[in-house]
Amino acid sequence: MSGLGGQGLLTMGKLLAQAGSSHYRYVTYHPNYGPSMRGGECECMVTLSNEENASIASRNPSAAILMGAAAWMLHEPQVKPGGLLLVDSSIVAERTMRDDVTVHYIPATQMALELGLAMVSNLILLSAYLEVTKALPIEAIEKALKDKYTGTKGERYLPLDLDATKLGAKFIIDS
Amino acid sequence: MSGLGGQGLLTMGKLLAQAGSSHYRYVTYHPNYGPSMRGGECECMVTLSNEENASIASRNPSAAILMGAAAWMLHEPQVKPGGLLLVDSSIVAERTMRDDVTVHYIPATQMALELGLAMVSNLILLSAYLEVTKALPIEAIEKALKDKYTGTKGERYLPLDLDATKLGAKFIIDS
Amino acid sequence: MGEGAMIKQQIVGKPKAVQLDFLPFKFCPGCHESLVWRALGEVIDELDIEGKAIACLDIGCSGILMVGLTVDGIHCLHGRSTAVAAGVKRVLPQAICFNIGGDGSLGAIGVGHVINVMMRSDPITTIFLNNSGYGMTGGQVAPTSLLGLRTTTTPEGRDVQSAGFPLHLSEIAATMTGTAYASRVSVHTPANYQKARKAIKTAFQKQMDGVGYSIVEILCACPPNWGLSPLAANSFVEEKLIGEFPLGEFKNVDKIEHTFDPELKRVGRVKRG
Amino acid sequence: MGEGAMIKQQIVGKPKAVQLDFLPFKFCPGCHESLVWRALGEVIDELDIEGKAIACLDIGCSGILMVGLTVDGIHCLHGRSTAVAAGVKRVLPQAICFNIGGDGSLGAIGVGHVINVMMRSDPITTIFLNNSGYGMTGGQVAPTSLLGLRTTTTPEGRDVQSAGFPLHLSEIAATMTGTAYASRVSVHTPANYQKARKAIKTAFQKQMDGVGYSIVEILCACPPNWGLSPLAANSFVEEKLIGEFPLGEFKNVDKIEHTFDPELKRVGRVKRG
Amino acid sequence: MAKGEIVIDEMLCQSCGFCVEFCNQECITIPENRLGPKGFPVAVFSVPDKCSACGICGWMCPDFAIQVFKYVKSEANINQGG
Amino acid sequence: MAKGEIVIDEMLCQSCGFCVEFCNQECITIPENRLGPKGFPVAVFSVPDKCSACGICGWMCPDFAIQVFKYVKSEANINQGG
Amino acid sequence: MADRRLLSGNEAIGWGAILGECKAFFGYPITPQSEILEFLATELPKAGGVFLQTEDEIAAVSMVYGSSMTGTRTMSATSSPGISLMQETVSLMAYLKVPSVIVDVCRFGPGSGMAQTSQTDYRQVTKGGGHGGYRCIVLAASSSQECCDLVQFAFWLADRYRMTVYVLTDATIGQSCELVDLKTRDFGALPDKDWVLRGLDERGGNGQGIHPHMWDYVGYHEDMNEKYREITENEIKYESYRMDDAEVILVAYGYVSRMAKGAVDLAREEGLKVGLLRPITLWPFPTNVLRELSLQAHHILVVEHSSGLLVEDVECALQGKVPVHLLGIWGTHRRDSSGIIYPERIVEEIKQMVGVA
Amino acid sequence: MADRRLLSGNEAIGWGAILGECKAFFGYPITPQSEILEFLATELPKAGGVFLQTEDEIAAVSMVYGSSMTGTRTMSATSSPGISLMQETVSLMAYLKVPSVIVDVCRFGPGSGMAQTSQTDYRQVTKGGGHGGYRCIVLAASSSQECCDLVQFAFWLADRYRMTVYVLTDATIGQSCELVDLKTRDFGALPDKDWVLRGLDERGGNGQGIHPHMWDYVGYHEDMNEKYREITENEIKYESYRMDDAEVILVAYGYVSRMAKGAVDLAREEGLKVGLLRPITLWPFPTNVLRELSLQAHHILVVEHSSGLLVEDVECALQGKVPVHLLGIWGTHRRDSSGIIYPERIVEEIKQMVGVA
Ligand SMILES: Cc1ncc(C[n+]2csc(CCOP(=O)(O)OP(=O)(O)O)c2C)c(N)n1
Ligand SMILES: Cc1ncc(C[n+]2csc(CCOP(=O)(O)OP(=O)(O)O)c2C)c(N)n1
Ligand code: SF4
Ligand code: SF4
Ligand code: SF4
Ligand code: SF4
Ligand code: SF4
Ligand code: SF4
Ligand SMILES: [Mg+2]
Ligand SMILES: [Mg+2]
Repeated sequence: MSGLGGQGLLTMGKLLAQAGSSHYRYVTYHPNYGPSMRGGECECMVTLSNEENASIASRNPSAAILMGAAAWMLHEPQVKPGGLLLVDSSIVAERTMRDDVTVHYIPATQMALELGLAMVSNLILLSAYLEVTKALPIEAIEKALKDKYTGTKGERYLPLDLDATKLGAKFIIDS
Repeated sequence: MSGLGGQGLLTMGKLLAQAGSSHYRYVTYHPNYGPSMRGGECECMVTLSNEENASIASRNPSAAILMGAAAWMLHEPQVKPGGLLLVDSSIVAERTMRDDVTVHYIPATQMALELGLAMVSNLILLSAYLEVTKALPIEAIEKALKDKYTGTKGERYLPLDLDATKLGAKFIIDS
Repeated sequence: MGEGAMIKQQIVGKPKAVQLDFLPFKFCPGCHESLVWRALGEVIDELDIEGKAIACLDIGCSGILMVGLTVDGIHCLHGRSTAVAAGVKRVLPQAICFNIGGDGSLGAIGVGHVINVMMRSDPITTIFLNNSGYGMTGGQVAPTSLLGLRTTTTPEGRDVQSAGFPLHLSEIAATMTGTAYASRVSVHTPANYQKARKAIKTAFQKQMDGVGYSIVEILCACPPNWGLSPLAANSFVEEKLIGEFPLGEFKNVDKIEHTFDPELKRVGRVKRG
Repeated sequence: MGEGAMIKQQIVGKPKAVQLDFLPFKFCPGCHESLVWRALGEVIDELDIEGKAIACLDIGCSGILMVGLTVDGIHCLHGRSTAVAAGVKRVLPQAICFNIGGDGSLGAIGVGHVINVMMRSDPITTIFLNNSGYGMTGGQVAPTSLLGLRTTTTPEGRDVQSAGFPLHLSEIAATMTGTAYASRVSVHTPANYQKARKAIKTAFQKQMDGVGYSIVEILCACPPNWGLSPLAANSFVEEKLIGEFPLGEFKNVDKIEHTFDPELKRVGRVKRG
Repeated sequence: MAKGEIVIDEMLCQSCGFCVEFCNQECITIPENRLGPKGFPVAVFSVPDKCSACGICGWMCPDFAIQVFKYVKSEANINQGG
Repeated sequence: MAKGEIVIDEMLCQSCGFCVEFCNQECITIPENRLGPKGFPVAVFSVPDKCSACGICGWMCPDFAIQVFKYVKSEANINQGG
Repeated sequence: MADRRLLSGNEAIGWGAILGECKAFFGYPITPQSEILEFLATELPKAGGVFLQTEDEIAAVSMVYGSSMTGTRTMSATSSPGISLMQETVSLMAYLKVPSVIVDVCRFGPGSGMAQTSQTDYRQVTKGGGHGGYRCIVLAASSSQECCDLVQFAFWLADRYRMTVYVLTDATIGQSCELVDLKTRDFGALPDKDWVLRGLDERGGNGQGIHPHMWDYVGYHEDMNEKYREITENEIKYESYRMDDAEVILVAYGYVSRMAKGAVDLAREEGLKVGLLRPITLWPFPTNVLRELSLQAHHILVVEHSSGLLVEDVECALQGKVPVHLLGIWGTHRRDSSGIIYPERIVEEIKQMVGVA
Repeated sequence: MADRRLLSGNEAIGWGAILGECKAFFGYPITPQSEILEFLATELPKAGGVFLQTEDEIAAVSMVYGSSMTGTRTMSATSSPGISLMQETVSLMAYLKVPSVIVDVCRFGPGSGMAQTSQTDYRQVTKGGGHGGYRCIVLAASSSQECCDLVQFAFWLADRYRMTVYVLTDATIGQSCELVDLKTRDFGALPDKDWVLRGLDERGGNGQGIHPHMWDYVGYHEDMNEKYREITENEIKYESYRMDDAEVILVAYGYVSRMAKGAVDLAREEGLKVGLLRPITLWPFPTNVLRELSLQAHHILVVEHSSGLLVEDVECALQGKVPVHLLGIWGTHRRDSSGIIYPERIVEEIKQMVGVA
């Protein structure tokens, strides 16, 4: 799985990896930044597996969460046949031509804004991903969030965060 | 030719090379210092030739001017069979056992002191060398000395220097 | 007032010397370093030296702006912009050479070069951005970080034991004979911004007049690394930074006086000549 | 006076901490750096710190003495002795760490480290040998060379244009908060020698008391590179060098006062913890 | 008092709030409920009438997002002004 | 005035002349016509009678070539002195 | 029970230092190394060690030198330009036989380059970037686990051979997170540090002269050669992956070796007999191992994120006996500095090489 | 008429700079390079150039960089530890394709080492001591004449290929004096310096972005490889001495090659068929020339004043086809740092090698 683009993406990946750590024997989280150091593109890739991960990352992931136009261009064609595409449709206008992948267009940023915090769009997408793939129970992410933010400045956003994780899953269930 | 040891040795070699420059097509002057940077051993080697000097220096020179005990130990055995040894006998007490070299023991430092300046012992030895080998006319050295010191602080020593160059040659002629 | 038709005239925009095509610059919201670049652009416009200015850009957030101005810019390694500028100035004395760098570049790794250009009185201008930390690498302690300030490498706050006392480069500059001009300014209010602009202009003027070395230290807010909002960071400059780093002109001379002892010309070892 | 038998008692000899087997040292006749080593030896004897002293020796004529004292000595690269001493002190706080180097080592290539140990207030002691030039490499210009002095790289005499103004490191040291002690002394007369010895002792004492950084700048004659006889070089210190580099204590404090702003502990970006 | 007008480039605005803070005339706001083209609220010239063309917002904007204009009589020398 | 004596190590003396210069009692000279073991003139304790055991020549010798001794009464504390 | 945590390579290096009894760290921030610094700023003091952010990399390595001279296990970490700045002192430490561990989280070079991943420092660390023709042992990590373990091993090697040991990683390894077993490793007994300088009170003697080898420089160089020979005999480390029947052999290290492993698996799925040789010690280089492989392999494909540096050593080892191909930086998935060499790209290259299009 | 003077290698380098139109020199004293500095302090200003003694080697090379960026022919000179300090900026100049000439008068390393002659910097200068895997051309001079000529050639190459060119000598070459014909050499036309930065008034444009290769890093590395290939094809220089029927081939550079030449003559006098191959460009290395020689030679003897560095490239070139022997630092006539490898010692080694004792 891989994403690319705006804010909170690396946090999302790290969270997934952290949450996955107690459910899988091998977990790899691989971030990658674009050449301009601030405000540029970035992406990350998470591998959860019970067999040793030979590779750190793959050009053809089995799922991709895409949060930007550039990300779309680069990764939409790369997802493995039979794979999964989750797209933030508030940002990405494109529609796939491929018929060998499952796609969900989720207006995550819009939904996040409605929730009151644009930054949680990543969690909406992440929970949607988990709902589709069942790679991890949503609770694992909730736990990871709590572990991460309890006792820090971020704590005040926790309720919002938790709401967001519900919203994503709900979107999938509803759709 | 090669020397080793105390004061003025490198100057002597450089002077010889300089003087040789107008008499030979190829001239090489090669200085070498010991590991301690001040007051340590030093030596130099001058090659005057009309054929291109393949090598910069040689372990077995055809003549050696030796001004120190360590120099004696190292170089006395190295001089080519048929070669020449000039030794400052005010400093070096040893006598050679070799019968395949010509040796001159010259109390150069003593002679220089008598002249009034210990520092000119090098010139005494150098002129002795030239007198024996006729590698260059003594005048060439005198000219080189004048070129070097005229108009500098060293000028006041020039007369002494010139005396010293006479003394060395005289010693050989007299002996 | 008369009755004539009103026309709309632009009074503030992008300085001519700022390259529009490189906007947006990649500074964080509320970063003061960007304001410094505006001030530089304005001064370059004012002095009309666009054609003669050469910027030596250190590594740090300011280095991002390499191509932010329409002047020739030389990309320098971390800490070396001062030496590079001095080198350029030696071979191109007519150029207006300035270097710009942060408190890491010029206060830590490159401070030796700064001391030595001051010593040599190289007629270049240094724009020294003091943001109390390392911006580009993500908030580590700098020589100028305030005592007590938390940084990623002084997680309990900067303490003397581990990281010493804030460095006052402008004050050092003022003690050096070779310095023509040294001042510390800020850009956190409109009035201060104008003073900063004036200081930069004076510094360039010293260079153009061949007086000697000039340096302008500019206090800059770095909101993300201070963990503050842009406005809070802006106030922090006023409330805390200026306390440690008082603003002002520390040196401003029109000529550096000096005398030679003619006797000395006869002392010393010379190899030739 | 009584009538008792007279016995002969040694009152001056080699300090205990000077290694006899390394004599003769390889300094030129009349070199003052050797006197500095005597003074150091005497102070080490006096404070009885032979067992705890660690000398970090820079490259330069003084570095020759690496093994001149019977204390542990660390051979350092040119300009780095200050940083090495700071490193040693961090892991061995009970040691008396000092570094010793010339005006090339500490004023040119290594001045960045000097500024930074002052900034950090590392409790080490620097012995800074100012001989107005580069001794070991044969008389090139140093940051401290007098204006007008002929050197092998300023054959017409040091002029501002090519080599700037003499560097006053002790004065800079005095402006730095982290400095506990800074003084400039000479060894060119018996009285000055005694003052130099006292200054070194005070500097070590600051270190032992944990006050902060200390530095003793010592004016040293370098006869061959000044093209002077030992005695003329000795007088040159009095007549010329002291004119540019006034002797005196520039800073001497028993405690470096400082306050933390407790509010700052809440400002700043922290990665973890 | 001179009459002014500013233009804010929403692609450049990073929402730092400096213009809001430093405009004496309180002409500028950053409405929380309106998103700029890059997904966050941006500065808006919301009270244009009071603008005195002082120029401050223009030069205090770290992102070169503001242009300041002044209305001058057509006879006036074009280069007087700021 | 105390009575002193100095010993000059001729292997260490480099003939700088500091001892000659700084001895108030003018006890030391460097005779030009006498060479030390390394081939140049060295310092000589030529006027021993006047030596006051002040110690100055000892500590001003850059080459550790001089030891200074003082004649003290045998009762005297060995460690008083210099 | 093993403590198993999700750690980035950089954090794992910090843990390796702590488990390896490192008691002093001197360093300067630089992307992509800064997390090591930040980790140790917090954690090393807790473990009783000294942490100092220095004024630059030269000061850092100078302090490493001073601290190591007292017998303290000391480390620094930096990234490529910082390694360049350290060369003079690394050379000094080689000269004086001072143990030290230096981590290079390689970024893109040359020059200021870019902060992203690359393997462009290969020649600098393996050939001794400083003057004087010395050698350093170079350990190349390819996972967070290995970061943690190799740092510990590096301290052991440094003490064993009294020299600088580099641990080489890259931005990818440094920033990627994997689960790591935090374990203290034991590599055997070490010689006494009878050469340390801690003041006469603590430990005898004025050991260090200005030029310890002044009077026998030749002997010094002979000693070095002997030491290097010993290391070459005893310390070569590498990993073979699915090599038994491999006809195509990939050679890669660091993050790229992980991609190559992935490629081996992918290629095997398609029936290609591919294996991987991963040098762990880049110096000493597994020359003989490679030379033996040349008997079995039809093709050698070196994959590295650079313009071709490792490939020189491979070619030299193989002495022209098997054709050596290179998939270099042009194998990355983007042309800007954020490109990565993915397993799929390696498989493509293999197919092209063996003629299966 | 040619101006023929007795010059040390160091002075000859200074003359080479002046004849080569060098207009700026930035350097820092270090034995055995200081005479270059001192010579140029006097002579360069007379020739209309800028001379500056900087605060250290890093400042020196930074100023070389700045000055070269303006299109000025600029040089620095130093000795081994100074070369180490310059590596970060040398790497930067490789990155930005800035021409420059740097002279290394090699002293004994590693570390502070000793100021006497040696050839211990071989790996540093030929393999690119800095980070990033760049290359510099390395010209090794073996006489005062060559010092003068190669510096001029170095400036030409630097401008031609926009890169750093090292001129490598050693304390022996630097301090020995020989007669030199002072002649300006012409090496042909050069491309326009359209990339220089001198302010917009003097020369167009803001050429230099922060990361000129930011958007095509791969392309940058491909370009570099292409350039290096071109240089390897066109610029290899070497001297063959009495090679026609040689069965024993000596390989040596710098001062040692002169001793080897002497040894060839001595050996030939004794009827031994010995020749010398002297690489003048150490990079690009005359690999193919050597490879061809292996058809004719029975023995190769590499002679170098180091523990064995050049020998690695020779072995690599010969691919195991001829036995390669090494006479290294142990061939010097003294065990302290003042030892020299004399021709007679080389002849002894040859005899032992071929079994004529
Ligand atoms: C030799 C070297 N070391 C470290 C770095 C990493 N680095 C880049 S910018 C920087 C410091 C930035 O701080 P500062 O100079 O204060 O500039 P700011 O970003 O705060 O404006 C560092 C350490 C580098 N590029 N090169
Ligand atoms: C990196 C490096 N550059 C240059 C040198 C050469 N070098 C040795 S000592 C020295 C300077 C000596 O001057 P100073 O520090 O003033 O000491 P002094 O000999 O005058 O006491 C220099 C430049 C060196 N050893 N290392
Ligand atoms: S990190 Fe700080 S200095 Fe850098 S751009 Fe952001 S606010 Fe400005
Ligand atoms: S060169 Fe100068 S500093 Fe060095 S030993 Fe001689 S007199 Fe002393
Ligand atoms: S020009 Fe002045 S009055 Fe007008 S909006 Fe800007 S700050 Fe306010
Ligand atoms: S000052 Fe500029 S960037 Fe900041 S809010 Fe106003 S318009 Fe936006
Ligand atoms: S002071 Fe010492 S070295 Fe100088 S002359 Fe006297 S005894 Fe000799
Ligand atoms: S001890 Fe005093 S009086 Fe005696 S010789 Fe020495 S300086 Fe003169
Ligand atoms: Mg900063
Ligand atoms: Mg000095």
